[in-house]
Amino acid sequence: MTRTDGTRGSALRRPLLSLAATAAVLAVWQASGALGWIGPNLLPTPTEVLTTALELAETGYRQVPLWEHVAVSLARAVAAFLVAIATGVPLGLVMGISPTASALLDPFVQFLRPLPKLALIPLVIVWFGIGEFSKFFLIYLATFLSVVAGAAAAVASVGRDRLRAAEVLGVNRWQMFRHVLLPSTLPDLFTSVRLAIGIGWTTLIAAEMVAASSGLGWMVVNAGAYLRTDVVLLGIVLLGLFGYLLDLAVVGLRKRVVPWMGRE
Amino acid sequence: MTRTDGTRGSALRRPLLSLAATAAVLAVWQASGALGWIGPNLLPTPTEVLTTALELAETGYRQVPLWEHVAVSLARAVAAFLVAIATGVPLGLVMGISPTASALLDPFVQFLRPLPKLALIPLVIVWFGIGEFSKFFLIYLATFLSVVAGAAAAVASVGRDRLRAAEVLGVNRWQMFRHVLLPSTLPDLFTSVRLAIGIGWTTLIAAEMVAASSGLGWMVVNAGAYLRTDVVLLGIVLLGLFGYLLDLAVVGLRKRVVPWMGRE
Amino acid sequence: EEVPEVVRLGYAGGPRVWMLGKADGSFEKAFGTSVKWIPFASGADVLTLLAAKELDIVRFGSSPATAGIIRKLPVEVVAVSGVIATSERLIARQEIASVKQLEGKTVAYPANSTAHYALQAAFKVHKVDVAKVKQVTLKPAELVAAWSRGDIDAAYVWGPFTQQLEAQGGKEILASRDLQKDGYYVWNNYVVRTEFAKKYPQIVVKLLQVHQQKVDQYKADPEDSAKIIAAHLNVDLDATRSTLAGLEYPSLAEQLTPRWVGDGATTPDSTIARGMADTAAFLAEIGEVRKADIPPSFAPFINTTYLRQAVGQK
Amino acid sequence: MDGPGVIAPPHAKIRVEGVVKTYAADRAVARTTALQDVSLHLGEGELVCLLGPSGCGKSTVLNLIAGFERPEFGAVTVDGRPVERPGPDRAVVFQQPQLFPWLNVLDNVTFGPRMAGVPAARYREDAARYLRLVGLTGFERHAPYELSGGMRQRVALARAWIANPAVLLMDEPFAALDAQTRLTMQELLLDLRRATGTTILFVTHDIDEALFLADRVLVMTARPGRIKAEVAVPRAAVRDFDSLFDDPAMAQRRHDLVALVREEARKAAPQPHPETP
Amino acid sequence: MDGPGVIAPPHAKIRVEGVVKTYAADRAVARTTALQDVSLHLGEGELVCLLGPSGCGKSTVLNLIAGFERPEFGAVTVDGRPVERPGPDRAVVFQQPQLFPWLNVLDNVTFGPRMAGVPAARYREDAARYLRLVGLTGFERHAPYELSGGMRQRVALARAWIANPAVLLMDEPFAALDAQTRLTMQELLLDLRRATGTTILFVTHDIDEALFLADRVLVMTARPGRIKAEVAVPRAAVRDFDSLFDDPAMAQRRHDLVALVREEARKAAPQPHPETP
Ligand SMILES: Nc1ncnc2c1ncn2[C@@H]1O[C@H](COP(=O)(O)OP(=O)(O)OP(=O)(O)O)[C@@H](O)[C@H]1O
Ligand SMILES: Nc1ncnc2c1ncn2[C@@H]1O[C@H](COP(=O)(O)OP(=O)(O)OP(=O)(O)O)[C@@H](O)[C@H]1O
Ligand SMILES: [Mg+2]
Ligand SMILES: [Mg+2]
Repeated sequence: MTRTDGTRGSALRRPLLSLAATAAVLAVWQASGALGWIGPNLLPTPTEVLTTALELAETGYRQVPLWEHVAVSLARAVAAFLVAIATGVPLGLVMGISPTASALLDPFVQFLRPLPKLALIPLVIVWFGIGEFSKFFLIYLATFLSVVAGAAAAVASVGRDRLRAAEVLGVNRWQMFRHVLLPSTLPDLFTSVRLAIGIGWTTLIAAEMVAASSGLGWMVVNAGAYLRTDVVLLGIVLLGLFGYLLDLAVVGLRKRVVPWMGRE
Repeated sequence: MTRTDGTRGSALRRPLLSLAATAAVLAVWQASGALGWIGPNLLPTPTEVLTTALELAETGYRQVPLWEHVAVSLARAVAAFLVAIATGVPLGLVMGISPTASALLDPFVQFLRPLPKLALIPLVIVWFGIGEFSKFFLIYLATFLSVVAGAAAAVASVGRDRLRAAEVLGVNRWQMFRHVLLPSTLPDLFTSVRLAIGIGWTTLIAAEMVAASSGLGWMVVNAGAYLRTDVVLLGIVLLGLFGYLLDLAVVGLRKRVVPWMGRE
Repeated sequence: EEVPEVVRLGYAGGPRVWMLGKADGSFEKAFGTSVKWIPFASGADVLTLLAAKELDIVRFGSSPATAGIIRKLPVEVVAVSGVIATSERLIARQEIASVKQLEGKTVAYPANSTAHYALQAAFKVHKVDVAKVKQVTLKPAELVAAWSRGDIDAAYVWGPFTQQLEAQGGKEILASRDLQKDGYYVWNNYVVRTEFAKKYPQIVVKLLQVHQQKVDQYKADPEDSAKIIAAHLNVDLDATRSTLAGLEYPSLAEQLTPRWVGDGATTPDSTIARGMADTAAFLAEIGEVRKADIPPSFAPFINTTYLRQAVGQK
Repeated sequence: MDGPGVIAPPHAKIRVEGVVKTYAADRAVARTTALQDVSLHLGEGELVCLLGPSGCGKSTVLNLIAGFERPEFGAVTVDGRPVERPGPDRAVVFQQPQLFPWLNVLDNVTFGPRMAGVPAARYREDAARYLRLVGLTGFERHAPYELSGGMRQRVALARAWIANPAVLLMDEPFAALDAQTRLTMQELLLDLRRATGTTILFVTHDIDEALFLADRVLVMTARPGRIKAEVAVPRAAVRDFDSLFDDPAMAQRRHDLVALVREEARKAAPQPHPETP
Repeated sequence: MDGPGVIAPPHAKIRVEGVVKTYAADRAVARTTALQDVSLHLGEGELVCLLGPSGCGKSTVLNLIAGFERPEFGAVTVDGRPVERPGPDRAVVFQQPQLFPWLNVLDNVTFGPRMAGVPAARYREDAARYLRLVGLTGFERHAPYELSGGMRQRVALARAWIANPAVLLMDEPFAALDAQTRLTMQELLLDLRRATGTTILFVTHDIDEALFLADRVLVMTARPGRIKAEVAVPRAAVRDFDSLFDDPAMAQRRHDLVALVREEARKAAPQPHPETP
């Protein structure tokens, strides 16, 4: 049980282990391709994917440079995430503290949350057209609903006595919200945001099915239509990689923002 | 701030408020259709959806009775959820307590988690074919990865002193896991499971794109391809409804299982 | 000859004449074994299913079939199931009278579809400066939604979506048949997994024969056939009627002429082989396949043996 | 020593009258009766200590006055108005210090004034003074989880005092402190009370502490809690803890209280004489 | 009264030698030195009380022996083996009762034996006895959050005792209890010690409690903590709290200790000297 024991081993141990595990998986993958276990049409080897990456980095995919596909997707997703967090956390907390707000809004949140966003595309197009906003909105919606649900649930585990302590210090409703509930739920909120961002990033592909002509999600879907498995896999690797980096960023932020986690 | 104040108003207040809000939204929807704001081909009114529901309940959609579409999807999803929770919670907790396990597995979990499951369909078909297992696997994977991430994060907020108290009572590693960490993280785990189930249910539609011929997700996609917007909307309503019911079930379970939440 | 335990047929779920055989079980009867109908949503899915050996015979469009062959899928084309004539059309707003006038406008099409190919062909035939056209990919239902908002000015798509666009003020400016005179053909074909066909040639032959029977049945009573198919697939009857009527059905015998697939010897020069080459060139042009991957001729991937047997045994 | 059935004088600051409070136990069959017909009152500026065996309902009385809970029967009023909810007029020092882990010591202490919108210039000096008084100068920037148990409790004290409340409810506030620090805090409490006239209800287990601090000491019975006895302590201008019990009257009070509490504690703990294993 | 620089006898059960422990403060510039060169030892079966001003490092000493933390310098051994991690041979009663909220009182108390795989038949009787001894019979099925502060602490006591550990580390275990309940617990502790020969390190703020319980009393200096003095208490067969200080030698020890603690607390309280690096 070495949970909080960060001192054993060097600080490099963790990244080294992670790298080793990743390298091992890549090696098995490469070998399985080289030994012909799976045809190249279905699972190109890492070296093939790398070749494609270099090729696309130079010539672009469908007249769009590779970095631009990445940048476009990141811009869409990160904008949606930020707005989703900024709106979802307050709404979720309000639902957590007010039974009335919860009774009024919970059915919609919990109804919409598990809905496949793919199925909503026609409606979103009717309402918002086929421009950037529709793509933003789909990612936003998926992230927002999860953040709301997570934030509302987080309120329930705030200790009763802490709320009481704040009440006798004379906080008003807004202050209770901003200065007590928000920081108290921060550890849980970070977890919810991490899960929600995962969901949002997953929705990228659905969002980029809406009349896009660039972006990683679009690239994957489009290349898949022509069995360009190497491009598909490159897209998947990039999607996963940037998803992972986004998660690392959130975890890093949590360590800075919630130093008291687990030490109360 | 009436968070824990369940006594004010009658016990019926909450469901009544929820019903009223739902009724209001349905009324606006119906009116918007009746006033011709949106063409019926894009957004049929609630009464039209109801008519379709009755029709399909009698004759079925594509030779499959409506209840069977619901049952097939629920069976797929619930099976995947149960296995995902049973495997994801232990793995996540292990990653939470063991830096080594975390270093080895975290890159893969965080890489795969935000990957659009839609993009994995070709690989899943190659590995597992087009039978039920592939559909199960896609839903399982989406749910599992989120549960793992949530469980691993939950460990970090368990109080240090509680772990110490358990250690001096002589728990071994397994007991620490089973009898201390698991119950301590239960409140957080329930939140993660709720979010994860939302993700899993969202994935249903992707899963049922894999050569399915029944199921709600399949029904929505298939009807969409032939502009049966009434069937699409009925499918969406049923997807949302059962997603909501699943969530209610989990919340109900949490109230029973974690009565100490917020009262420590 | 031995018979497989089950024959796996891939179908798109839209109204097509062979659905008559799905509805009445003719294929099972003819094969003397059971049939598993495997639905797919798009040509892309078909390629995956074929690669994963989850399909034996499939009916789908010429564009994805060509893409699959370029990507070295072990499959071959055995026959044309229907030639797209008026079932796929270019619909535009009232003020747009010709294809040329699409310059400066927004046009939508479903990705990797026969309609996509036809649209590009129409641009070529009418000498449209493609750089001046804003092209967007949308799924058919989404395309209707975008139309209703006024986000797009024209769309190349199939029924029942064409009718939807017309109901909302659209007007046909071109149908796929109009491109045939310029040598651009779009069609649906039967594609088999080579391995399966080698092992069970009779199944392929019988499939083609049943196909012809169903075409005949449709031609004898189009209205009744449309009703059967609409009911079986839970789709709109009007849409079914117009889709079925919007395809041309060259008979098996006709197909053996160079006008279609040819008889083996004439295949390299056949319309279909040339059509596939054109399609391949188009795919390379838009950057979806590597030029280097395109075979010099598509004739080796068109196997007319089964067609000949199907006709000879009749 | 008076009987328990006291009628509150008209000028009482806090009145608790005929209060009954029971708790439903989640997994037990019967409800626990925490308080059974409790009546007490505190005059303006009075310091009353509440004694009683563990589990008799002292914290519950405090919770009712603070407004955290509502009685099933009876009334709780402050300044004649029924208590409906917690408010900053009634500061509370909890049995366990409830500090905010995301704030450092200084920010915890100044939480009240900051929320009330008091300008920093005005509370900064106060905060420094109270931190000095509780002996935590130099720890302003420490996080609560970097403090010892007693230090945390002293932060909670400074946080309550800085608000300068009309009523101060304290639940065993000095239990985690060593004798000397405790004495310092006790003297501090008396000084502040003298300066501000705060009405204080003080729960403690320490009879000496009660006699040193209180104007009146109330003794509760074992669960279900009722007020068993009241002991008035004549208010001296300045008390000195070391010589407190040199006064035979004080010594007598102490003797009486020890006997009273002991009797109740015996009732509560059914087996005071352990057999060895 | 001996000097502080004691060399541990060879038969010592617990040895702490030359231990230094500092903490990095998250948001403060300087590290806090909690312990500076602390040495102490406990013989087999000895009961030693640790006194010292709030924040001087008592809990830290306990944490080191329990194995929760490691010293920067110096050594901590139990039975001659260096302490590497916590273990059930060293039971701990924490400053705040760390009960498991998902278990009822009975299950909390029997947690140790259940984890050790002791058959229910064997611990059931023990549990009932300890619950009776701490006065909680009838609360077996209550949840921890349905108990008062003192009741929770008594559950923690029963939970530690039932394990029958070789070493018992107690951090102000009786602070939340009323005088009578506390006395009952103290007597219980002495009885159990007599019966089992457990070695006990007992942190307290109460000098009377220390003298009543201890074989030896150690006094720590204000932060940074060191052992300032050691007071041996002759072991009597049975002690009686009420007449303890009738013995003039005892009264003298009390007087000495009060003076010692007071001196250190004075250093700590008004103007602590936070060390700068
Ligand atoms: N939330 C609750 N649910 C059920 N019972 C409760 C609850 N809170 C308190 N009780 C019960 O009420 C009684 C009185 O509790 P209270 O905390 O007021 O005691 P106390 O006098 O403060 O004790 P201590 O000195 O140990 O802190 C106890 O028997 C306790 O079991
Ligand atoms: N986790 C920590 N991080 C930083 N400083 C700490 C930490 N734990 C303790 N300290 C510091 O170490 C010193 C000693 O703390 P400790 O808890 O041992 O005191 P104590 O003697 O038990 O006091 P008390 O009687 O108030 O419980 C304190 O000054 C405290 O600020
Ligand atoms: Mg209490
Ligand atoms: Mg301590």
